[in-house]
Amino acid sequence: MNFQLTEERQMLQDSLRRYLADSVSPEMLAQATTSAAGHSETLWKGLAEMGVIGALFPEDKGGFGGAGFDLSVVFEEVGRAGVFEPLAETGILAGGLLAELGGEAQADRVEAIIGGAIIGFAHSEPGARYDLEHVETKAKKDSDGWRITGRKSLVTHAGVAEAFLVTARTGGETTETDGISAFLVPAGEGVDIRDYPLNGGGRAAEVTLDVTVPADALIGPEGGAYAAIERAAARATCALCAEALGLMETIRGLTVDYLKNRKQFGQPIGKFQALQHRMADMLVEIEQARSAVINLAGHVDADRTTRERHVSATKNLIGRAGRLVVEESIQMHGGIGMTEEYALGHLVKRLTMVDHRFGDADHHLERFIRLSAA
Amino acid sequence: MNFQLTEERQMLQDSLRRYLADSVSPEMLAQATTSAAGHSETLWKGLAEMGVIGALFPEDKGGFGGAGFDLSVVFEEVGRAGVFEPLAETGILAGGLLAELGGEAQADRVEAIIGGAIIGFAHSEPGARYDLEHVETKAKKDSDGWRITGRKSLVTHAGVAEAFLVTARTGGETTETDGISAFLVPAGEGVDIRDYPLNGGGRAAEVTLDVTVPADALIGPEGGAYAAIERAAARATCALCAEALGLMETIRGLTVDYLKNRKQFGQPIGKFQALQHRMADMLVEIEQARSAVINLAGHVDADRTTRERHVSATKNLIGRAGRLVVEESIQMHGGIGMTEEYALGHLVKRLTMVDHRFGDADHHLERFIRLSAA
Amino acid sequence: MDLTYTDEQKAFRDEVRAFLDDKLPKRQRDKVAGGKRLTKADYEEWHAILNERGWLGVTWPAEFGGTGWDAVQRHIFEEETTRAHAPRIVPFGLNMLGPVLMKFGSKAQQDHYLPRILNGDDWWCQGYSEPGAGSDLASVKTTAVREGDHYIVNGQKTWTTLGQYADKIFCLVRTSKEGKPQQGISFLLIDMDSPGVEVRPIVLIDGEAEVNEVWLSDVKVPVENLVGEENKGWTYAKYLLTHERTNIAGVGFAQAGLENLKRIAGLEKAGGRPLIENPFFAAKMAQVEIDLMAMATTNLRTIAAAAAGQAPGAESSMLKIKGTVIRQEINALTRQAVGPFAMPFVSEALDEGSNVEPVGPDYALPATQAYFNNRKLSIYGGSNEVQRQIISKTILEL
Amino acid sequence: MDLTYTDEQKAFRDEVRAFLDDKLPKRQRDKVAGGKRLTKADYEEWHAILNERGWLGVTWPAEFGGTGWDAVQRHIFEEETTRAHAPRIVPFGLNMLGPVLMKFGSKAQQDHYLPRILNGDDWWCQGYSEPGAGSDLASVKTTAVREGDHYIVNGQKTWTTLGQYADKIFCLVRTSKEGKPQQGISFLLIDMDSPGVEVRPIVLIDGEAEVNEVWLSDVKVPVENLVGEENKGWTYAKYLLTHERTNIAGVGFAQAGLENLKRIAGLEKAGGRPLIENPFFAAKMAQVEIDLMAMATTNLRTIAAAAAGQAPGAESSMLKIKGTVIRQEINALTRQAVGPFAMPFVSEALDEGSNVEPVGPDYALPATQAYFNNRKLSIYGGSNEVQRQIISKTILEL
Repeated sequence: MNFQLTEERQMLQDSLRRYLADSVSPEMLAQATTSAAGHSETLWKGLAEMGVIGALFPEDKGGFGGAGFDLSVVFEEVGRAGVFEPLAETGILAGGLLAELGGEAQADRVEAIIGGAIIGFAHSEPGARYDLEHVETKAKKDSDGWRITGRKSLVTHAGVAEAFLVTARTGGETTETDGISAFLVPAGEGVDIRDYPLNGGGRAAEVTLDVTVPADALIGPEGGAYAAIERAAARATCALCAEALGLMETIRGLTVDYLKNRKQFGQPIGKFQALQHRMADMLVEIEQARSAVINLAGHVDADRTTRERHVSATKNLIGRAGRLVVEESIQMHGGIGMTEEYALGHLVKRLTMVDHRFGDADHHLERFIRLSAA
Repeated sequence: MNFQLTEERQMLQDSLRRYLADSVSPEMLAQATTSAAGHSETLWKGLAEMGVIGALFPEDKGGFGGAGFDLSVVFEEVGRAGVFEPLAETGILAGGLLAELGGEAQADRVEAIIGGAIIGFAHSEPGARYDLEHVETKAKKDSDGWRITGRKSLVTHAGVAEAFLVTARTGGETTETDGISAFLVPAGEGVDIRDYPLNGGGRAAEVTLDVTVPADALIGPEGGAYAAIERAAARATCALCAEALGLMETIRGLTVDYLKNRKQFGQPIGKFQALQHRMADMLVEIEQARSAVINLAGHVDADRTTRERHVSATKNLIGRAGRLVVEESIQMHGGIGMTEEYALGHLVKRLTMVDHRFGDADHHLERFIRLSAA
Repeated sequence: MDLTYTDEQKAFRDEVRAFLDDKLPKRQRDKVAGGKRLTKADYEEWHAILNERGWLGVTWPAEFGGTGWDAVQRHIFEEETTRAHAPRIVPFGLNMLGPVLMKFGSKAQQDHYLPRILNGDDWWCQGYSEPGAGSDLASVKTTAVREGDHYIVNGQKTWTTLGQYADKIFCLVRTSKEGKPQQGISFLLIDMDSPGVEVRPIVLIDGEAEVNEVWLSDVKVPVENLVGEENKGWTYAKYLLTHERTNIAGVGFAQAGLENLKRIAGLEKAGGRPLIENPFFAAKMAQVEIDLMAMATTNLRTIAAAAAGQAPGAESSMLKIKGTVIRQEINALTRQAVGPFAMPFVSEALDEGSNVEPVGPDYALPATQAYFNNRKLSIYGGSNEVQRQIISKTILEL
Repeated sequence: MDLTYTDEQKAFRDEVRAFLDDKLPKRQRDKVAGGKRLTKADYEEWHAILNERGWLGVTWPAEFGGTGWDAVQRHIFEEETTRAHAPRIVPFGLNMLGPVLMKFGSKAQQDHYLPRILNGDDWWCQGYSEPGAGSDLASVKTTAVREGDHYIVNGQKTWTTLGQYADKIFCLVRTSKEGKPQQGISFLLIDMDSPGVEVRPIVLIDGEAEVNEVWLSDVKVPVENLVGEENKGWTYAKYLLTHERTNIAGVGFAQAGLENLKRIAGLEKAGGRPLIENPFFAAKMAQVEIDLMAMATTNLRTIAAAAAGQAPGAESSMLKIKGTVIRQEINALTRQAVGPFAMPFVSEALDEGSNVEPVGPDYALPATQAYFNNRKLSIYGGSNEVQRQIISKTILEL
């Protein structure tokens, strides 16, 4: 039993934290959010150069990390800084699946990803809500390769992706786990993108596919990609939860500072006991969130039931703690906490949106019960 | 729209409050609780003489009240004083059913009840939990009348009842609403009573029935008593919720007094803002409880869906508010709040037990959803 | 005890319903129901419709051109207009300044301003809050120095709702630094066209700019624009706040919000079933509905007391707390209900006549915006913390 | 980062399990699991079994006859004994006084008292709290006045757990009224057989009498019973409280409670189905289980830090709050689970060998009692309010 970071991870954490503290400012985030790219190209380049993308991949895939705690270390810092780079989409989802399912044939592409190439993950669909196995998009073999038709929804960072890891059904019914395949589809003709900004920063797109790709665009076994998708989603959820934790830490810092500095009725509002106690309760919940992230990070490579039980437990707790932190931090700030200009605004929106990705607290509570009964 | 009590009810409230304030003390309650009778015979006589039992019956049944607001006025005072007399069992359940189903033949008995005769309500059974229609006890017609066999559970004040309104199945399956009949069964041979004290005061019994009663012991239509039982239970639930409100009011008073008088760290603990705010929140919930009781009292005579929807809404809210009031009042008192000797102990136990009668908060939440969808 | 309306009240309700059926433009109804953005013209149109019927001065006595309704009638009107998805009545002139002028204004001020409010000639905004003061209203720093027959006003106001549309602002200003902070405050009416008045929008986290900062730099204000006496403004301000607190529970908004939530939960599918049938979600919805049923009755109790002539006390603090908690919970559930489509922020889709389509269902963005925007409910009008303090002091006497 | 035990730790766990399989009497196991009443003899029997194995001084260094275990081993032992439904180790001599004597007691006191604690010769109880003081420990009013080679002690202690079984009591007493309240306190060992000591039971709302008032009237206490220096008792008292706070999270109790809850929810039927399949109830159980999973890890993080030699800080306050909230929620759900049978109070059914049958299932009364009894968790050992204050001060620096 050991809760210390390894020396390597400690170094990664320190340097990443320093880099982001130096590079990120509210103005810079505001600019990135309104830019056409929907993220900061400078920052992305910087992260790639620091090896942050490589930290998401195991050594045998050309990276130097890839364990749960590598994800949690990186994404806690991402959250702390409030940035919205395509790290999870490219490094964990599309990249992770390419590395796992693609074999030697995709090794170069994984290397490119580690170097900063952006690949989108076009999986979820308009009617799927949070059901990972809900895939209607079809892929049919024809003489030219695969013809893929369908609609993908909320494909984050789609506008800057050079290609997409697209999931499509080569068999089975809409909500079956069997019959889902993965394809690598280049951006461009046949891949229609309607992109838009997101609450909490960054951009995503509705993607309409009507495209033919060569036979070797199939990544992994035909109809058998689901297990790998679920594993990748578990890892992405771990990253997202760690990001939420980082957001909470920064929000906590802003709120405590505010309580210390802001005066009302003749004294700093942090001297009001009712607020002190609520702040203490918030801290207790953030500590719970930290432990929940540790639990998930320590089990992303466990057997399926154990892993997914932790996915759902942690995502549920993060969802609840997140809402508390959002609402209490705004309330303790008062009006200023609701303004777009003040640093809190961006962070609370981002933290709120965590509950709308990969399943909300209730979705995972129900799933936890189901997995526990099994 | 009018939220004033009528003059008659205002008088009833005033005189009942005065009478109970004069007659009831923690010592007296402690004695009643440990007595074999499990209630105070003096108090019961006093209530009957004041006409409190009569207030539970409408004029055409020999009483002078019987509306929802009569129940709520009486039982709020009952709760305020923390007493545990067989008012609801006799006056609303057994008595109410005798009055509704029994017709002229039972008019004398209803008059006796209004005068202070105690009739138990032997309905719920060991496996029923909170399901009103769960009746396994059987009644079979034979040449001598009806032979009733079965087990009844948690029959409150059974030890002092001269007779029981017993429900038994003359047809249908255990959980059907059809086929339930009501019988008047005298205490004595064939009615075996194991009686015991209750958390929160008073006594109840497990009752084993193996008894034959004459043909005219059947009260109301054979197999068709359920609708009346449900109405009586709605009225008893209204009474119980009003009682809970009264308990909350007294607990609130005790807690505010304690906050004012008890000193710690050099000042009255009521000066600590964290406690002030929690006490304010408790008050808000008690106000909600008061409105919930008004809603139910105003709808006990409405059509079935409206009435039962209010039953479930109010009982759910009372269950939640009750738990908050119990836990917060103990917490704000500290250790003294946990002692049997101090007045709070009896009240919080009684209020806790409210959630275990006629369905707990969850039971009624589920029922509210079902009734709302219908 | 009687929970139902009298026959007269029912007749009145029917009259209001008939009026709304007849006069509320469908365009406006759809915009409000759909969470679309309302323009200044929208509000003005609705005010004019109400004024034509004599129903704009809801809280005003008949002698000033108001309805003369009692508290129950006002409640019925409020309930029906909210349910019908009418735009709200912009309260600054009508529910805030109006009552102050009627009680404390000069005859000349009443004759001049009150008809202009009803006719829509002036759009008023509120200059109460200042940066760094929040719920601590008495710490007013904006100064008004008398020079001849003018005051020279300097300072900054904030959280000025819809100030961008306003012609006039009523302000708390400091005219004396002596005594307690409450003692040197005056109540001043200022023309927004005056030189030195500058309005800057504040964008909130829902992306909208409904509030503003108002900067006042050497603004010349004629002394006849002083309401009541100099240095007595705190009395008027408090009177105004009491009026602001009518309908503080927001029962109508909560009921409309709950209806909207149920509609959305019926349309959204989770795990192949309508979300409304999911027991976890249904439980949360039922819980808040039950709370709302009780709160609505608390509200009616307060209204009945007011109609019987009792002054509203700390009950309004209880209504404020529970009312905001309930509305915010409904907002949170609605945001939860829309699922992943809470994420897209396609602001243009909310403009009438915009040809930008929303991403996902059209109710998604309004749901997210309402969640973020209504965090204000527990902050403004005296934060819920201040309300708890009032309860603790005046009811519990702690 | 490694969430699993090392091989050595696993081996140790297996050793503890084997010991419990072998030595924990089934009679005791059943009583604890069934919520039956434990007698003094039960505790003494279990202490003796542990002592024979050398495992009674769990927190003691080997030099004093203790186990010398590190924090992780102590945690494993705690976890396993709780899961096996062993009686708890009565903490007053072993976890409270023992460590104080080792650190501040004289050689003579150590030689005399420590072996007697292990051998069960003395049953100690705690004389800290006084009526009207609660969490404000420094306001000690009980006085000890030096007269020759004795102190004369007068005052009253309260909340003295299992004082009815005790031979000895360690007390905080006031030996000086000068300076701050903390400065004049001394730490005194008193024989319960001394003339002037009177124990009166306090019945709690669960109907049990586990705590007592202890009255001290002109009690003569030899000066050699003073621990450390006069007027330095506050230092020792605080040291003791830090020790009391180990296992403050109560993870083992929570886990055992959750298992019991699941068992009961599997047996109870609601609407014809096992309660455990009711979605509302299942949701609440899952919620608390998820909270417990996280809290168990917070606990391990604190333990790992302690094993690495870091002093426990305000983290223990966070564990105290969350730990008690979780346990109390489990208690509330268990009470809810038993349904109407929460009502009967057939106390005699909890006595071993009593021929009184419980009413309804045998787990019902213990469930209700545990709910009421464990309200104490958030009150004693520094109330949760005091813990929030500590967090606010030491971590948040507000």
